[in-house]
Amino acid sequence: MKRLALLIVILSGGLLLYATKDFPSWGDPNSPASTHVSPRYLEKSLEETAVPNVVTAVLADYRGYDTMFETTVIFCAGVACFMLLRKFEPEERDLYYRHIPTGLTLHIKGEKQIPSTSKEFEKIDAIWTPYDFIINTVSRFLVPFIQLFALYVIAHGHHSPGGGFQGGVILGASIIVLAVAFNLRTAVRRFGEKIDGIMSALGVFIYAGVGAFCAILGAEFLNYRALAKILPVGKVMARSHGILAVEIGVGIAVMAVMICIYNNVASEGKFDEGL
Amino acid sequence: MIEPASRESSQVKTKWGPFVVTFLTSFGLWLILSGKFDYFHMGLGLISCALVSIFSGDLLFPGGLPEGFLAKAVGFIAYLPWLLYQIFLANLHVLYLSLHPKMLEKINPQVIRFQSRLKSDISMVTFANSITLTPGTITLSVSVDGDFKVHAIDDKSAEGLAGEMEQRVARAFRED
Amino acid sequence: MVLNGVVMVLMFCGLVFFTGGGIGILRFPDFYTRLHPAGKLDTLGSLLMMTSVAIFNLHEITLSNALTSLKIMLIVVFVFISSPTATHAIMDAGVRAGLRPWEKGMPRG
Amino acid sequence: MHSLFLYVGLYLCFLMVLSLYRGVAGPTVVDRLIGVNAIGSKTVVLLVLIGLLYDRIDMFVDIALAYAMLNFIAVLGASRYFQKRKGLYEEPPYK
Repeated sequence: MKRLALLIVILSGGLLLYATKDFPSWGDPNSPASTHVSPRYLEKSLEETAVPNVVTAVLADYRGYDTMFETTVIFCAGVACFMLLRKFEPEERDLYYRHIPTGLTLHIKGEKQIPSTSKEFEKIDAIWTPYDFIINTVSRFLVPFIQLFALYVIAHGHHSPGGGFQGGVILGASIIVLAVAFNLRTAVRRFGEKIDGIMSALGVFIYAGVGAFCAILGAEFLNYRALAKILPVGKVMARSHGILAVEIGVGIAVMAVMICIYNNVASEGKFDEGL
Repeated sequence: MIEPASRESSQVKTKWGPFVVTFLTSFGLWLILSGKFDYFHMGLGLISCALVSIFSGDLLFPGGLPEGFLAKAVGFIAYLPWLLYQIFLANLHVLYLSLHPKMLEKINPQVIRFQSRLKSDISMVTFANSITLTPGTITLSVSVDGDFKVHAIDDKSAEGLAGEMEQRVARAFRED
Repeated sequence: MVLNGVVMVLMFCGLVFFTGGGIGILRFPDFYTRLHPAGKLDTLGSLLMMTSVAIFNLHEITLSNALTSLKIMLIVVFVFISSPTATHAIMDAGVRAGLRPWEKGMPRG
Repeated sequence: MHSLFLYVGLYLCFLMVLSLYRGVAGPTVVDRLIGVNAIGSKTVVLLVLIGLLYDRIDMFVDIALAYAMLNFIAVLGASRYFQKRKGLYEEPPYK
């Protein structure tokens, strides 16, 4: 069976390689991909949108609908993950607590719980990754700077190879580091499930809201030029700022959905102990 | 009548200290990252740094600012050149080992335990990561009260462990 | 010219360390000893290579070039904080899984 | 200088293949993790070198920084995962 699989993989790989021979050569100016609409984007995008990065201009402005529904697809993925995996009934199981001053571990059978208000006891995981001092401290120190870098990536989508999707992923990863290095409970305490759900919807809402706002101001849906009526800038710069607003929405949605998917998959939907 | 006021002011100080330090550090970092000094991007930077400081200022300093924060930071920076030199020596040693034709006879892996006298989190983590980076040793585990377990690759690096490096870390973080 | 010489020397040193790391990962007898070249040599190798690139980037000194070089050094700082931690995490996983360390006289694992 | 960078990059790729051997053949999961981590740390350097080759180093530095971060997170997550789920012995136990 393994050999058959290997044979199939090699065959299909060979076929794909054979098919690449028919592609236009790399950077060919006469290829179909670079004849129709691309030259116009390349020539006009800077003067029309004041965005030096053509990819960002195409993604968030010329093809705004496309990106909006991509964001919606990501949102749907998060919702699907939540619907399929999240369990709400508590299971009967053994509980473990750490007594913080002495470091002793308590094992409680059945449903009894030490109230979570007690400062001396900390609930710990049953399949238990022990407290690791070095990893905890280092990730604690790195998280703010990872977040700052993520915000930089979102804010400089116009000038660098960044944007909402990339920045959102890094922002989500910064919370996931907390969940990995400490435990899921720490991460959820810091960025709760409810906020997470609201944020993932809010991201999509910001994107669609900017579009609808343009429509209210009298232009087409997602035509950011209309924003010039309320912003103290010209029509070209209004397009640039519109792209930024949209990118922020994408970033928020991607971050929240990443965290939602991680939490649900890692804890099998129980949200008590992860990874 | 004077006492409550002074206590309140000290509380305010501990509350705002982490925020201010995180904000300043992250704004310095933003200036390096961004490289655009117009009002628009600086404004975005201010907003981002404020968000980061609000959300994770307490991650950086969980119990408020430590005492003598600036002195410790300066001490840490002064510790770095010596560490770099040690890292260089250590790497030459490991390089020699890994390219030596009779490497299996040269090495003698062993696990060493010792008790450190460092107290604070950050000094112990600095010490542990310095051990990992230098002479043929990697930290296996550290307990909160300073019980170090270290894996050493040969006798020479096992002997030279701790000692000077621990003293220097202690001096850098004002703990001796 | 001097600048180019410095860049070349640094880059060569970095490559030597990287090579040592790559060979060490293959040659050392067990998991624990393999981590030594992987954790250390790669860190110093990337420090030297990144420094050489940062110096080369300063061939004409402008603000943006200087900022880019600073960013490259920022990567180095990040690697220096994160690499020992990652090494420690991998080693911790091995210890918890109960891998026995290699001792003198045992066959290669 | 550019051809120098090109050859250095190629040599780095060769070293990655060396580390990949450990990633494919390593007797335990943690050995594979070492190989992957070694490849990741070389990739960061390679990205900066590619930036020099394309003369767009200011862009590739951002990518390299992001890659360094994600590499750290990935290794951390994988090691913590195998530590917890004890998925180490997919092969016969280590002797």
